[in-house]
Amino acid sequence: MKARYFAWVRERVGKAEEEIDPPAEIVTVADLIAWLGRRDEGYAHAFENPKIIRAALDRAHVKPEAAIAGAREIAFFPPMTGG
Amino acid sequence: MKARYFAWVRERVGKAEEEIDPPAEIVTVADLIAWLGRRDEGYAHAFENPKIIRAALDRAHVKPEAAIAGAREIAFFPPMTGG
Amino acid sequence: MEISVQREDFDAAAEARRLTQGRGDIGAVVTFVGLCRDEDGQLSTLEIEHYPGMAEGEIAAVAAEAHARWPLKGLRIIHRFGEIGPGEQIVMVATASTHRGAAFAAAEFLMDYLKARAPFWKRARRADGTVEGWVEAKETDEASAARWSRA
Amino acid sequence: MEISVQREDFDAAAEARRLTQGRGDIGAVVTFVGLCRDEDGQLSTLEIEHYPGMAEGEIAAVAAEAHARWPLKGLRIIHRFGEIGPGEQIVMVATASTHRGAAFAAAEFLMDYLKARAPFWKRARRADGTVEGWVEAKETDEASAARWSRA
Repeated sequence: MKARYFAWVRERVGKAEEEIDPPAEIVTVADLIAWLGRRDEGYAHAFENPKIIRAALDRAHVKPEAAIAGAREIAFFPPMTGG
Repeated sequence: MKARYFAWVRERVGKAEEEIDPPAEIVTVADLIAWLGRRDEGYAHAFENPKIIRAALDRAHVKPEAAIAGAREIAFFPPMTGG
Repeated sequence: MEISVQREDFDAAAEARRLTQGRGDIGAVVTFVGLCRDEDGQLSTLEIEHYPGMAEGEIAAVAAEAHARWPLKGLRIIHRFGEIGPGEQIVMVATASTHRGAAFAAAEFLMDYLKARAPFWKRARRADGTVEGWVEAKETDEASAARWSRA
Repeated sequence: MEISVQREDFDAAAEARRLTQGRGDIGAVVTFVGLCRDEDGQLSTLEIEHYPGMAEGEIAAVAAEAHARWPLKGLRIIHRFGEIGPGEQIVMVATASTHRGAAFAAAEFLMDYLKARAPFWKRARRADGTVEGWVEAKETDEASAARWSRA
């Protein structure tokens, strides 16, 4: 699946998007955040506080408990500050 | 004092303004409405339902209990429909 | 100039723009424009009568109250009188503030209070030439104004 | 066209006018414009990042919700991204309805929901050249959106 990062999540991870292939035991969005956070220092910094990370599956907001199975695109970003 | 009439109060009374000189026993706005209502058919029609008549003393909204003493101008009109 | 009571039409956009021109401290502008509806083609013109002097005074009092309640950076109110055709503008209120909450609340307050306090009366002339009665005040307007009263 | 997510500035007045043009059934138009504040001269530009595709989708969902809740005769939303200078427009929402209550409520709802749901992020560049951190979301914005939830 494609992972996309925005705002300071993007800056800390060091890229705007990438293909990821999480193992089968990564079931939920929260699992994926924890898995990504173990990748390297940048990811660890980006995902150090999972509570403030927002996620979207195929461009719809989802909660940490949401299952990622079947999604083609997952995005991670800070709370929105538009408007 | 000058009396001014607006909207359908003006139409029923038949004039936009006039000088009035109510007797001393006419103390409040409500007294004045009752007194004017006894003048002729037009006034009676204008003031037949005192509850829906609004009044202003010297261009400030007042209640029926307000004393008219000292006022230079009193206006009578229906509930406002501006905006 | 904050308040105008006038016969002429107005440029609501230019008025709203004037509130922010050359300023960097405004984050939110809310503009309300009230228009004359054609009542499904039945309406020819709306005649708006007003009480000169008192109308300006009451609108000024309402504006002062809005300034006292919200941190406004600017405010503009225009209310027309005379003959107004279907689709034409009747009234505008524009409010400017740092944040949107104050701008929205003040604009809505101003409209509710204008309806309840400003001495204007509307009468409809129908497309078939007959004059309709005076527009009746709505109880909902009284209620809208009442919700701003402080306990 | 109800919704635009664009880099270019917009003419809020022309957009609002377009909602009423040639119509006699609209009694109220509310226009909100959100502007970039200069933060007492400290701000050079605001950079707005967005999630293309999702931004349009979320705004469309918010607009659909507004149509479902209020009897709107028209609606227009524009949100910019990219570099925005002090005093420039960032966002606009315009709502048209028969009566003012619906137009006001829908406009405020749209802004609250845009803030809470549309994927945009702001970063400030200071006049002295340094880049400030990303603007933090305010708890009051969450609260503003939450007050529209139905029980």
